[in-house]
Amino acid sequence: MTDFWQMGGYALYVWPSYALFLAVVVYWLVAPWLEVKRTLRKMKQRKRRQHARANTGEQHESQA
Amino acid sequence: MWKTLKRWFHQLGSPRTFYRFSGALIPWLFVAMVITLAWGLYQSLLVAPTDYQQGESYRILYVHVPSAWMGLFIYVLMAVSGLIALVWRMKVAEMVAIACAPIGAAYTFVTLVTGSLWGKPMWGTWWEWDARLTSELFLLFLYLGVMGLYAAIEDRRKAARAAALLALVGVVNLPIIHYSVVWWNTLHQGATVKLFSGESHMHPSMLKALLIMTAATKFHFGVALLQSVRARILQQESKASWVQELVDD
Amino acid sequence: MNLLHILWSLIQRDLRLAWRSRGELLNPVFFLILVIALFPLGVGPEGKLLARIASGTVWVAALLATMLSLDLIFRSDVEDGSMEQMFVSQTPLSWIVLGKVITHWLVTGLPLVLLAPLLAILMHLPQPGLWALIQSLALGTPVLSLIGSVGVALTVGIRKGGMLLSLLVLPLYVPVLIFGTAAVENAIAGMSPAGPLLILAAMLLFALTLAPLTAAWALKVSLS
Amino acid sequence: MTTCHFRQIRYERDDEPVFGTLEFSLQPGHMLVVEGPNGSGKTTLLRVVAGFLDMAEGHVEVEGRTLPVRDFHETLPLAYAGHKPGFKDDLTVLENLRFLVALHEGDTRRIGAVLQRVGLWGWEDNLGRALSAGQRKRLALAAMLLHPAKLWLMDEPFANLDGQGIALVNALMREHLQQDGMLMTTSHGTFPLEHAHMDILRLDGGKGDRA
Repeated sequence: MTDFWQMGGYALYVWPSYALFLAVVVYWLVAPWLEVKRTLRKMKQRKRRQHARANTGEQHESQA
Repeated sequence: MWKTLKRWFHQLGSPRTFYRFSGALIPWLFVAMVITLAWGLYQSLLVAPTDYQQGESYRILYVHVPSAWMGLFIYVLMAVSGLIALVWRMKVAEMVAIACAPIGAAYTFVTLVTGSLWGKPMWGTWWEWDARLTSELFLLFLYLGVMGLYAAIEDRRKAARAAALLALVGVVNLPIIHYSVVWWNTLHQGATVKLFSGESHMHPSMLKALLIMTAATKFHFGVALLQSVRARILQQESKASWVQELVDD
Repeated sequence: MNLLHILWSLIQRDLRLAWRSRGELLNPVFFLILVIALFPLGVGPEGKLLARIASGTVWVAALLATMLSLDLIFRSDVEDGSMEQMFVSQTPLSWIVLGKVITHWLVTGLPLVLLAPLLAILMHLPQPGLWALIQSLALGTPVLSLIGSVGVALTVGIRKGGMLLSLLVLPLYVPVLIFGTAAVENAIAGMSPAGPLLILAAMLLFALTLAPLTAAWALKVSLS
Repeated sequence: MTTCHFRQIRYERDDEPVFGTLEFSLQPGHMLVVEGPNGSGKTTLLRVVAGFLDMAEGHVEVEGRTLPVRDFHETLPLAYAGHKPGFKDDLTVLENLRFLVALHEGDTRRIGAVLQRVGLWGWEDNLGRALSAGQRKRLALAAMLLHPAKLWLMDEPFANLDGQGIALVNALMREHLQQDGMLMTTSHGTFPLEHAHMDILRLDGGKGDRA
């Protein structure tokens, strides 16, 4: 099994290549997904703040 | 047939339909990607035989070549959706074009690094002005140009249209740059050793591994692109009523 | 709708304007000589080595000189509202862009071509290469102006667009550089430079037809 | 030249509507004044009609044809006098006018008469930069007169002008209207002169303004 890890002596080249490839793949799966969740969460917060402001009767407050 | 395609095309143009449609598609693409990626890695690392010339280091090909194809494929897709955005003034097409750029740049960057890692044992240097690596480098510059232009203009819609136009100019120049570099390369050093062993005479199981990995990158791009566009739709359509409803439930 | 008359009056106007601020007019030329002069300092004065890199150096310097002066094409007209008058006129915008590119070439490209003999001397360029250098620059510099006009049209609306412009434009200059230097190398090696020169001519026609239209479109997008 | 009806004109910058959906029309011999506080989009609306902003939405009916508002400027010769001067500081008055006449295919023989009309006679050889603010406005007016335009778009036509200048602008407007020309101007102050056929389009910086 060990010679699999050695990659015929080229381990120093093959593994970093695969690592970089997988890192990019994973990043581009996670980052956009988080972006969507973060945007939704931010909008929820803004909505909740607007409701809170509306309920406390501060009518003159301009819509943020 | 043409009528339904046209209707479908315009329907997809509306951010709301695109958001729902992509939402349904992403899970399937994700599953397909996981399967093909696992299978591809298994094939390329374990099943595919050792290359009689380069030994094990040729296995880098299974990440290098698919990434190179993706870098090119995404640029062309970016230019096409840019053209749609410019001609039909479709907001979604603008977002698709702009979302393509960073993903394409990432794949091109992977191609460059894996190319240099693959070339090191063979050429003894980290960078060789080999025709394909050089044109990959300029492809990366074209991507950086589009992303830089988009970031430099304040108004989102105007920035997207300017970047889309630059992508069009880029895609027209892409083959010109590529073949000039290839021609220039043969002029200066004569044909360097063929870095990428041609797909045609590859051992069948090598070719299979390569194709599976390519499929995996296509599925991955699908998920990444659709998700990025969904994020942009939410940000840019935050005022729209359907987005507010989305936020409520 | 006498387009040629409009084109000529535009070029005449821009040339007069350029003459009025001729102080900056010579900047590209000084820049070019300065860049060329740096190479012997960096690489060493031996003629043999300089000759080897002569064509490449002259061409890269010409590329940079053209690019640095691209801002002249639209910047001042956009800032004082003249571009608005040109938008509103019935003259097709691509025709106006063509006029401006011609002026830009006359003001910066042509001097580079006329300067080639001096640069060849500075870089110890072998004698057979000189005529090919002049021909390649004569064909290549207009292409640089044409492609550059698209890039500068895209960045004219941006305040600090300078660096970005080079990122957009230099990759597109690669083919011109490759075939420009190739023509000179062929001539030096005793072969006929016709091949690369014809390709440069083809690029010129390609850019002549497409660049004004694209730059006009880009202006509409970036100034809206 | 028939009336041009503008329908559902909208313009967004950074996804913020600059003005709501507008409905207005330009009639030969009539003048449309766009009024409203600063930042209500008066200049933007003028630039939309001039065709500078090709992201504008809405359409216009001209001579029975309906076309997107961004293509309106191709249907008729129009002149635009905005905040920016529109001529070069390094060229003399004459050189500037000679170029603008060539650009708009006007008639160079009329330059002398027009210079007299706007009160710049004798200033032909001065550089643009040497002119006062009022004179620069008059040079812009001269360019406008030399332009064979059916529709005049004037942004704050009375800015930087003295009493005499204002009278001149009104006279020129009246002549233009009498020759069945169309005119659209913006102004936030009270309008110095009541023209016979004048419609007001109020932009209150809010949503959905009516003509």
